[in-house]
Amino acid sequence: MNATAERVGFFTDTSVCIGCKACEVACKEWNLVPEDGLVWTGDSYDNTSELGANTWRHVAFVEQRAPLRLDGDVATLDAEPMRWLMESDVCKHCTHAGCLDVCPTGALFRTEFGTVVVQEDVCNGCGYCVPACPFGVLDKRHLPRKPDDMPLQLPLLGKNEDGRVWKCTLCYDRLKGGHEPACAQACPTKSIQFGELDELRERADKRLEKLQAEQWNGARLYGRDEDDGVGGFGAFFLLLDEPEVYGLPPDPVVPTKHLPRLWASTALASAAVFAGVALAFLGGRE
Amino acid sequence: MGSNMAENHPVGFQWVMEARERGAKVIHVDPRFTRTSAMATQWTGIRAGSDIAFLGGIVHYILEHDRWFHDYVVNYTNAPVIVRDDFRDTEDLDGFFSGWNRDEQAYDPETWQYEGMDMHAAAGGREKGFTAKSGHAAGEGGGGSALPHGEPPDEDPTLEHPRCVFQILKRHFARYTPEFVAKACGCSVEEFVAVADALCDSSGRERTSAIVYSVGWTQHTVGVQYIRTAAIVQLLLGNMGRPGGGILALRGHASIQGSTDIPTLYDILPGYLTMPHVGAYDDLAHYVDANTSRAGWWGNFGSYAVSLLKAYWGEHATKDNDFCFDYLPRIDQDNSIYKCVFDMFDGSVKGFFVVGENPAVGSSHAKLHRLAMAKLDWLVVRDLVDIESSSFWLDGPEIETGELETKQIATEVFFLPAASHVEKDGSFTNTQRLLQWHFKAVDPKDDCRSELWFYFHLGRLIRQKLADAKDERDRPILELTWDYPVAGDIEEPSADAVLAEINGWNAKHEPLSSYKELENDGSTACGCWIYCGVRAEGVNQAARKKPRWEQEHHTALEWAWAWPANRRIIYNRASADPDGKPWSERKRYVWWDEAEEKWTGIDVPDFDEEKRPDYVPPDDAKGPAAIAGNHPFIMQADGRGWLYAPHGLVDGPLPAHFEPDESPFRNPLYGQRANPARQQFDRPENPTNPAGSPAYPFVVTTYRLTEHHTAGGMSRSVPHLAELQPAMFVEVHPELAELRQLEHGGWATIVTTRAAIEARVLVTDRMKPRMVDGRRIHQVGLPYHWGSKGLTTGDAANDLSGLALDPNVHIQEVKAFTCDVRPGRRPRGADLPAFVERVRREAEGGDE
Amino acid sequence: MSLTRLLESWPLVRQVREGDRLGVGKAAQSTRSRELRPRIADADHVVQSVCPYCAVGCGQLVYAEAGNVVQIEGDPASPISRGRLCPKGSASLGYATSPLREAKVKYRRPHGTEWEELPLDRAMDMIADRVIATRRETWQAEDDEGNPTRRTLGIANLGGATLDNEENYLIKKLMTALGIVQVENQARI
Amino acid sequence: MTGTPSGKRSVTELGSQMRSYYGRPIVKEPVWQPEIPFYLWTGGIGGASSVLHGVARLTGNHELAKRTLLIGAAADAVSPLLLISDLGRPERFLNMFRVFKVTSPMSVGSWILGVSGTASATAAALELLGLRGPMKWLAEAVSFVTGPPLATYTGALFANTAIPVWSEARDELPWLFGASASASAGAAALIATPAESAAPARRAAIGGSLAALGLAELMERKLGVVGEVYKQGDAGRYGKIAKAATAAGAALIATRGKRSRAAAALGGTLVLAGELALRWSVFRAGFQSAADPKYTVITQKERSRA
Repeated sequence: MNATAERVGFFTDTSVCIGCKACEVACKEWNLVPEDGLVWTGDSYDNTSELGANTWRHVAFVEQRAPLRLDGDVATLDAEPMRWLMESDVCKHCTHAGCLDVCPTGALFRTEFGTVVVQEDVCNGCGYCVPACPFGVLDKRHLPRKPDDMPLQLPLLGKNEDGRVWKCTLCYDRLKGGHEPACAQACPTKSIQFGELDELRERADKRLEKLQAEQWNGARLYGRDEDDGVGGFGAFFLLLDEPEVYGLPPDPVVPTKHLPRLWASTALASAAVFAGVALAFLGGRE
Repeated sequence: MGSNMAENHPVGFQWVMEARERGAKVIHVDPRFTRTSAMATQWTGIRAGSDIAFLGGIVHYILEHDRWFHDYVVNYTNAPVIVRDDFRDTEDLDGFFSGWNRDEQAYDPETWQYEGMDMHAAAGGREKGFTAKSGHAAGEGGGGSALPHGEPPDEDPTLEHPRCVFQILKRHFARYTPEFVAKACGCSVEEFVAVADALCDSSGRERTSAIVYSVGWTQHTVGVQYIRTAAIVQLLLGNMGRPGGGILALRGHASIQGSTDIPTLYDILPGYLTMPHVGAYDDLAHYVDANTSRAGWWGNFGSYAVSLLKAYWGEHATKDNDFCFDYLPRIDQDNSIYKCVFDMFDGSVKGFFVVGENPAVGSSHAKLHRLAMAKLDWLVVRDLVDIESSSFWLDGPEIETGELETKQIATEVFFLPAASHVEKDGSFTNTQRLLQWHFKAVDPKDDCRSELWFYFHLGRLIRQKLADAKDERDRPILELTWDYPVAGDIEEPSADAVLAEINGWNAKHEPLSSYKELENDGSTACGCWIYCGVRAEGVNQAARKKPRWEQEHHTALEWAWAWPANRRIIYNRASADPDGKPWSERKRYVWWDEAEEKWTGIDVPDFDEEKRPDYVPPDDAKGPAAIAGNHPFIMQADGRGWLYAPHGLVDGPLPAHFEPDESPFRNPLYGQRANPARQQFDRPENPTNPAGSPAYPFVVTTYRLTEHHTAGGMSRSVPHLAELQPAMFVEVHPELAELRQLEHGGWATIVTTRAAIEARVLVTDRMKPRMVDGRRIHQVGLPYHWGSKGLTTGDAANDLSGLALDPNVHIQEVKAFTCDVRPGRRPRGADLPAFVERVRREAEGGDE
Repeated sequence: MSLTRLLESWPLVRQVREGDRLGVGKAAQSTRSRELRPRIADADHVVQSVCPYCAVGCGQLVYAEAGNVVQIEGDPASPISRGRLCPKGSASLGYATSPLREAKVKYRRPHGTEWEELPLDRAMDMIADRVIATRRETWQAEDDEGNPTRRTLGIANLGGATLDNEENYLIKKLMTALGIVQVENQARI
Repeated sequence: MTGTPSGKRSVTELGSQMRSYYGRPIVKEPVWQPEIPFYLWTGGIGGASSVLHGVARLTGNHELAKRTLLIGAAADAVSPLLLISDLGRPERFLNMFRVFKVTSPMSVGSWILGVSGTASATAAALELLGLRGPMKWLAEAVSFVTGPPLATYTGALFANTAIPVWSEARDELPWLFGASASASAGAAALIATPAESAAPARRAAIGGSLAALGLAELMERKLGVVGEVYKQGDAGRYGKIAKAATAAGAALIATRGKRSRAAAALGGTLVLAGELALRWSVFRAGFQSAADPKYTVITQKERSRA
C-alpha cells in the first residue's frame, strides 16, 4: 500500500440526510452503472431496496412512530410523534475485508488510498466474495438471459454482457485524478462526507456528542470502532436506531477472522481422512 | 409553509440545514409529513386549504400580544394611513368587502382607497368595460398612482385613528384566535402557539425570520391572498428587506422567474409593463400617463415603455408615430391558458405552439387540454422527447376509452426535437432573480434545435413570405427589428446579441448600464428595463463566474447578475433603521455612510445612493424623488410596505379565510363559503364536486417528488430517475385504508366528478387525518408526475382536478380539492367514463 | 515480451518480490488499475452551466469529448450550490443523452394514424405557412365598437419556464408583432 | 419479519416494529450455480480416491490401486470443468493462478486441485499406457499427498463466508466433507472393484458413511436456531435423502456387500447418492440462512451478548 497517501473514506451522517437519492444517481451516472428495474416496492420511498452489482449507493427509508428528539419542548407538542429515518448505505471498505481476503484472483485489492476495489479487467466471476461480505454489498452482474432482461443503459455504458462482480470503488478513478467521489460531491446536505479517515472519525465523535447533548433519539456511531469484527469501516455511519433497522448487521465479523483455526481443523480433518482410509486397510483383504 | 423545500429544492435546502445546525428553528406547516417535515425542528400538520386561517392567526397573535416591531411598522409600512370612510370589511359584510358587484361577480376597488385618493386615473384599464375580473387591474404600474406625491394624504402616527390601516387590521383579524386556528386548520392550540411564539421571539432589531413558500400557496383560489397574509406577518415583525428575513418564493422551473420578467404571458410586456387594453388608451401619452405613478420608480413608466418600443421597432419607432404604440395588439379579456383551452375546445383557437411544456399531464384538468388539442387545425410541439401532448392522438387515454378516435382527429401535428441546456448558450433567471448564463458544451444533433433558433428562423421565414404584402396588418412584423447574427452550419442566432438588446443601448448604440439611463424621447432602446445593466460596459454580467472563495462578501455580488441593478435583497434600505444605521451590528447589511454621504453595505443599496435618510420630498416632487428618505419600498407610490393593499388586487385589500372551491366544509367565519371573486368556468366540460358532497368526502392535494420533475418529460425519460420512483402512487392514512379497504402495495382508484385514475397504495401515518370543526377529515396525497409515455407510466393526477382559479393570476386550485377513493384498479375502456358518470349521479344531493 | 519480463509481470512473483505476501495490495494491482484516470481528465473541454430542472440555479460543469457530453457534475465555484446537486441535477447526463430523446422531426398529417418523417426545413416552411394562413383567417383589426384590437385569437403559444430569457424574449417579441396575444407559460402551474 | 406489509397496516407502524429492513436479507445469497454441489462431490471423490489409491499401492493391493487411481483421475478431470462452467467469465479461469492467497480457501483449493489433478491425470495416463518408473511414482506420490486437503478444503471454503449456517459450522464442515469424501470414494471404488480386492473400499465406505451421518447430526445440534434451516425447504429434503440413502447403503454394504457384488454395487450407489444429497443439503442450507435476516441478526446478537 502506497505509504504516501492517507487512508480515505466516508462518514455518512444520517441525521442530516434528506433522502434525496442524489448519491444513488451521481454514483450511477459517474460509474455508468445501468438502471436495474422499475419496481415499485411500497417500502416507504425506497424503490432501490438493497446494494448490489447495479446499486453502489442505496438510501434506506424507515418511517417510525417515535420522536426524532427527546428534548421536551418540541417533542411533546405532537401527541403522535413521527420520524422518517433516511440513510445512504454504501460499501464499508473494511479494514479487514472479507471480499478482499477470499478473492482467489486478486481482482479485489487494496488501493493506495486504503480502499477496496474490484478490478473489472481481472475478475472472473467466481462469486466467492459475494457470500464472504458480512454486509451483502457485492453481487454478480448477471448476463442477460433474453434481450428484454437487458437493463436500460446510457449510451456511454458498454455492453452490459457481464458475469463479473461489482461494487463501490469509492470512485478510484476520481481519487486518482484528485476529485471527490461522485456521491459525496453531490450530497446536498453533506450527509455523505469524504475525507481522511482519522479526521472523519474526530468529526464523527464531535457530531455524536452534539446530538446526544440535543437528546437525539437513538444516535450512535456504527463502524467507527477500530476493534470491531472488521477492524472498523473505511465508510462508517451515524445512525439513529439499531443497525438492523437499516438492514445492517448488528455485529459484523470478517469471515477470515477464524481462518487460522479453520485451517488447523481442516488440516486435522485431512489427517483424519488419511488415518481413516489407512485404517480401512487394516485387516487386509477380508 | 406551502413548500416542500427539502424534496423539491434539495440543494437550496442545504442552507436551511446549516441554519438548523447553528441553532435556527426550522418549522414546517404542511398538510403532509414530508421529507422537509422530517428535517424540521417542528412539523405542524394542517388541513390543506386552511393556510390563511393559520397565518391570520399569527397576525392576530402578534397584534394581540403587542409583539410587532414598532419602529419598523410605524416608519416603513402603511399602518398609520387612513382609509376612506365608505370602506367596509368582510367582518362587516359576512365575507364580502365593499364594492362587490353581484352582476359582474367582481369588486370595484373604489372604496378600498386611502382617504383623499380618487381612482379615476388609477388604472386606465378600468375604463370602457375593462373590469378587474379580466386580469391585472393595471399591470404593476398602477400602484397608488393617484397619490399627489410620495406622502399619502392622511395618516396617524399614533395608530389610534379608527380608520387607520393598523386599526382596520386589528378588527379584521380579531376572530383569528388560537382556538379558531385549531378548529379551522385541525392542529392543536399548543402547536399553533409554538409557531407564533417562535416567529415573534425571532423579531426586532437583533433577529429576523424568513418564510418560504412554493406552489403549495399559489395553487389556490385565494393563492395571492395566502402570500399577502405572509407579507403582513413579515412587515409587522420587521422582516422585509433585511438579511435572514423576507418571503422566499421557491419556483419549480429553471427560468420561471425569467419567463415572468420577460413574459411569455398574455397580460404584460417585458418588465411588467401593462399590455394595452382595447379602447383604453387614445395614444401612447394616455397609456403612459395612466400607468405612471407620480412617486416611486413607476414614475418613469414612460421611459421603460418607449425604450421597449424602440427595441422592438428600431428606426421605425419615432416620436411622430408614437413609437409604434399602435403596433401593440390589445387585450380585453382573460387570455390565460385556462380560458384559452376552452376557446380551443370551442374551435376558435386553431393553431398552438407547445414548447417545453406538457399540458396533457401538467395542466389542471389535463383531460380537457387533450380534448381541446384534438380540435386544433395544427399543433407544434417542441421537446426533447415525444411527450403526452405531442401524441395524445395516437396513444392518449381518450383513445383507450373511445372518447377520441385517431382517424377522426383532424389536428396536424409537428413534433420538433429541441436542444438541451448543454447544447445552447443562454441565461436562466432563477428563483432569487439571479440571471445565470449557461455555456454551450456541444452542438445539438440532427434536427435538434434551440427555441432561439426556432423562433428566429420562423420569424425570418414569415417576414420573407410576407415581404411583398401590402396589408397594414403586416407592418409590425415587417418593420420589426429581426436581424441577429447567426453562427455555424445550422445558423444558430447569437444569444448574447439578444441579451444585448434586452439590456439596451443609447443613441450612439453604446450599451446601457442602468435603468436610470432610460429616456422617454426615443434616444434609448431596451428590451426589458429591469434587466438593464445585465450587459453593462458591454460585458455579459450574467456570465460572471468568479468562484465563491474569491468573492468579497457572502452576498457574492460578482457571481452572475440579479435584477434590478444586481441587488441580491430588494428593498434592502429596510435593513437599516429610519436614521440609516443598521438595526443591529449582527444584522448590518446596507446603511447610510455619513462621511461618504451615500448608502453603502455588502449589497447594492436598493435606494437612491445619495438620498439622505432624513430627506423629505417637496410637494412638487415626482417619481423617485417623491419618495422620502425613510421609505424603503421604492416601487410603491408611498414608499411603504403595504399591510393593507388599497390597490392592485381584485379580490380584496386584506386576506380573509375562504374555503377552497371544492371543500367538505362550510366557512367557519362567514356565510360566504369560498372566495366570491374566484374565477370559475361554468361549463359542462368543467363540472365541480358539490361542496360538502358525501360522494367526494376526502380532501386531495397534489405534489412533486424529489425524483421527478413536474409533468415528467424531463425525468420519466431518464433511466436513473425513472427507477427511483417507478410508479404512480397514492398516499393514505391507515384509518382511511381501513375505511375504504385499501391494501398497502395494492391498487386504488381515485375519483372526482371529472375523472378517475388508478394508483398504487402507500399506507402511511404521514397522511394524518385532521379534526376540523369536530369532524375527522382524511387527506389524500397524489404526486402528479405520471402520464402515458416515458420509461415509467401511470395515470395523471391532473385529470382529477378542475378549473377554479385565483382571480388575480389565473392559477388553478390543485392543492386542495375533493375526491373519493375506491379499492382496486379503475375500469378500462368505455367503462371508465361510465364509472365516473355513475359516481357523479350518486353525488347529486350534496349540499352547498 | 521476454520470459523473465513475463514472469515479473506475474502477480504471484510480485507477491514474493514486493513482500505483499497476502497478495491483497500492490502485487494484485493490474496495469489498467495502475494507469486508471478519471474520464473527465480526457475531456476536450469543460463549460460552466446551470441545472435545467428547478429554479435554485445550481452550477454545473459539463465535460465534452468529441462532440458528446461525457459527464455533468456540480460546479464547486457556485456560491449557490457549492458543487452539490440533487438527484435530478445529478441525472443531467442521462437527461441530455436519454434513450428516449428524439433527434428527427416527426409529422402527423390530419386524420393520420402514425408518425411520418419530414425534413426540418420543410417542416419550418409548413409551419410558417400555417401561421400566416391562420392569422389571416382569424385576424381582428378592431372590436364591435371600432376600437383597434390588432390581434389574432386563433393562435396560442404555451411554454417558457424551461427556456432561456433570450428565447422568451424572441417568443414574446415575435408573437406580439404578429398580433398573437395568447402567449402563456408554466407560471400558472 | 415480513417483507412489504400487506393489508391495511401502515408502513410507519411496520417501521416502528421492524427489527430488519422490510425483511430483506442482510448478507447476499451465494451466486453459485448447481455445478458447485456437484463439484463438492466429485472433488471429494477425487481427493479421497487418491488416498485410497496411495495406501492400496503401499499395501500392494494393485487391483484396488488401479481402479481408485482411474476413478480419482476421472473425478479430478471433471471437477475443474464444473468450476469453470460456474464462472461468470469462464475464459478467465486462468486468473485463479494469478496469485496465491492463504486467506482464500478457493485460491489454496485451486492450486491443490491444479497440482493434484495434474498428478493423478499423469499417473492415470502412464497406468493406462502400462508405463512404470520414477515419473509415475512421483505423480502418484503427489496425488496421494494432495488428496486429503482436496477432500476437505471445500469445507473451509464454505465456512469462510458470512453465511450464518456455514460460518457457524466452521468446526464441523471440513470434517463432514472429509468423511463424506471418504464414504463416496470408498463407495465408488467398491462398485468398480472385484469383491476380493474391495475390502478396504468397503470399510472406507461404511466408516465414512457412519462418520458423515454422525458429524451432520452433531453440526445441526451445535448450530442451534440457525440449524433449523436443515429441517426446512430444499436443505431439509436433501438432508432426509442423504441420511436415508447413506444409512441404507452402508447397512447393505455391511450386511451383504462382502458376498454379493450386486449388493455391494447397489449399496455403493446408495452411499454415493446419499453423499451427493448431503452436499446439496449443505449448499441449499447456505442460501436459506442468507435469505432470512433473522439468522444473521440472532447469531450476531448472541455473540455480542456472550
